[in-house]
Amino acid sequence: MKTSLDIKIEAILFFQGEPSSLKKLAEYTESSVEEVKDAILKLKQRLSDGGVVIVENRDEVSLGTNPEVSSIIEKINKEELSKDLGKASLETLAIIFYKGQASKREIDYIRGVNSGFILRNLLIRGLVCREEEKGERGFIYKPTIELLAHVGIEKAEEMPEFESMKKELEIFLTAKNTDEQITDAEQ
Amino acid sequence: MKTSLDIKIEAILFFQGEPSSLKKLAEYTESSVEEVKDAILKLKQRLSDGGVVIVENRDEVSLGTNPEVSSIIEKINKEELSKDLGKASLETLAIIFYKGQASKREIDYIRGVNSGFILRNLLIRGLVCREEEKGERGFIYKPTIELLAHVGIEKAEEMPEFESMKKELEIFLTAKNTDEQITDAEQ
Amino acid sequence: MSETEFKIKTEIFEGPLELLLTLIERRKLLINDISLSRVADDFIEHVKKLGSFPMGTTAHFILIASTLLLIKSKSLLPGIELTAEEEGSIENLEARLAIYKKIRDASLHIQKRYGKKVIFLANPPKRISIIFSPNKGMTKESLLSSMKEVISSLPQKEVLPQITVKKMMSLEEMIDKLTEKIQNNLKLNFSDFAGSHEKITSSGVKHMVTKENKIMVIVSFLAMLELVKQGIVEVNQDNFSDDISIETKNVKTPNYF
Repeated sequence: MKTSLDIKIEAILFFQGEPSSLKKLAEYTESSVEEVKDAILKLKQRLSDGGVVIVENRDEVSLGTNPEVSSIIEKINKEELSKDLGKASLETLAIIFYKGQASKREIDYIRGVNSGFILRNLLIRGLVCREEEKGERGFIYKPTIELLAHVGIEKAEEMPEFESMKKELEIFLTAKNTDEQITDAEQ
Repeated sequence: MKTSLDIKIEAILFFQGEPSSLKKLAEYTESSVEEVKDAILKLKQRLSDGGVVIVENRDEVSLGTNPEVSSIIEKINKEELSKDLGKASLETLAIIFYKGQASKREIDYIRGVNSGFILRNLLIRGLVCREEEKGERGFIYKPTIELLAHVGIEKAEEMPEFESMKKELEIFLTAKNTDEQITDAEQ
Repeated sequence: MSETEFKIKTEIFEGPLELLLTLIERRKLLINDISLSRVADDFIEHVKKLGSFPMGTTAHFILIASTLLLIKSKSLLPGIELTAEEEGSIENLEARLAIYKKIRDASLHIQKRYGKKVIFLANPPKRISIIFSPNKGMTKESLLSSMKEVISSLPQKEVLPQITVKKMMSLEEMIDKLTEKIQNNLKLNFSDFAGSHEKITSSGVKHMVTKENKIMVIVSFLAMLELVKQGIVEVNQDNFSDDISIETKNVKTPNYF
């Protein structure tokens, strides 16, 4: 019997014990990214109501424990778990989470303050990651699988108001970017 | 919804990633060894034909990858171990070397990003080892004896430019405390 | 509604939008130019205590204050004409405030869930035997150069915003200076007071060359409005583009709205 793709992927994710990109999974299993996506859907169905769940973030997936069991795992866990976030961190996270990705300039503009210190803190906690912005000087910040895991959701869309907030932020920031004068005045 | 025992056990085994005794599982889940045994039987059935299966060894159980996929897993393992370490990994190692030992918290703070997955990879490759931090939740990382021998030193002080590097790190880590006060005020 | 009822005394606000939104919500107002003009005084009151803000954020407060002053002057000085840019910055502040409010509300969704039902990603390595696998060419020297790399990328303290702020006069100082000037000369023009050689419109922010100059004018204007409020001076503007003249006045109680 040929082993089906979802079984292979489940084993790989378990063995690696860290998030894996869809591309890497495709490579390891000698399949296409599309096939991997389908297999993950299938895997997700098979795992539902079990002790292990799949967390998806953009083009990354990871296995994790069922959020319903969280209090037991917390007792076994030997690493510190951050449970509290300040108001400033929460606002910054909300912008990055709902927008999907945001530059420091955009975050500062929405919050009306310099978010550099907060962003560094979130990076250290592993709740956001950053990438260099194409053609710009700054960085782009993105939510990590770790953030979804801390919030206890399997994908971003599970959050209330996800679609509508995303849209509103996009409209607002597009208007801002076209208005160069205002941006300059703020910097 | 009350989570059933087999789900709890599955999550615990997944998270631990190492064999656990039935007694320990009973303790964690506040059930009897008999109940645990029954739940494991149930779990075994549920997991059969998946990528992750139950592995039993006397009175210990663990999760493991399905033997059917062992060839892929072996391939990935080899690739993982022979892959060149990236810049981030080498920097993390350097911090551990020059500090002699470092907590994850210190490493994260110095690098300004979360080092969880990098440390995990260094552990797998036998380059660092860790022990629980006294009085705190978290781990302290040290170079392994093999790596010290490989590099040709016995202790941190033998590293080139040790004193000046150590000083720079200390200055930064001391300044940390004042910074944290500012964040608290801001949050 | 009493003016002093909503004074913010001891709370720390990290940013100007947060303060502004709090002021509006305390009065149970919607976000628009009317509500903004009504909370401008409380906001200014807060800017007066700039020293207690975390370093580096003061400039952000003053920039927002400048837009609030535009809105305020619209209601205070009837007939004032704003440029398209100034009107734009008012609309922009309203939009920013609205989106800030949404983000703040949405952040509660995260707060409610964060750290509660956590999904734990597998942390510990699940390897039965660990095979020592160093990098090729891993030496003392390569570790030293990595260490140097780490040290060179340690974050530097951001000093820029602090410099901007320190160069400015505080609002209190500015009020003292203004009071003194008014006592000495019965009448003076706003642009004399702000110490600029350029023609300033009633809004007090137009045609300024540097940001520092601009902030200076804003602080002056804030101080002036404060004096108007206290009934010490009266502000006159003969034509739209004319300078604002300031006169001492002790007769009438201030009439704001």
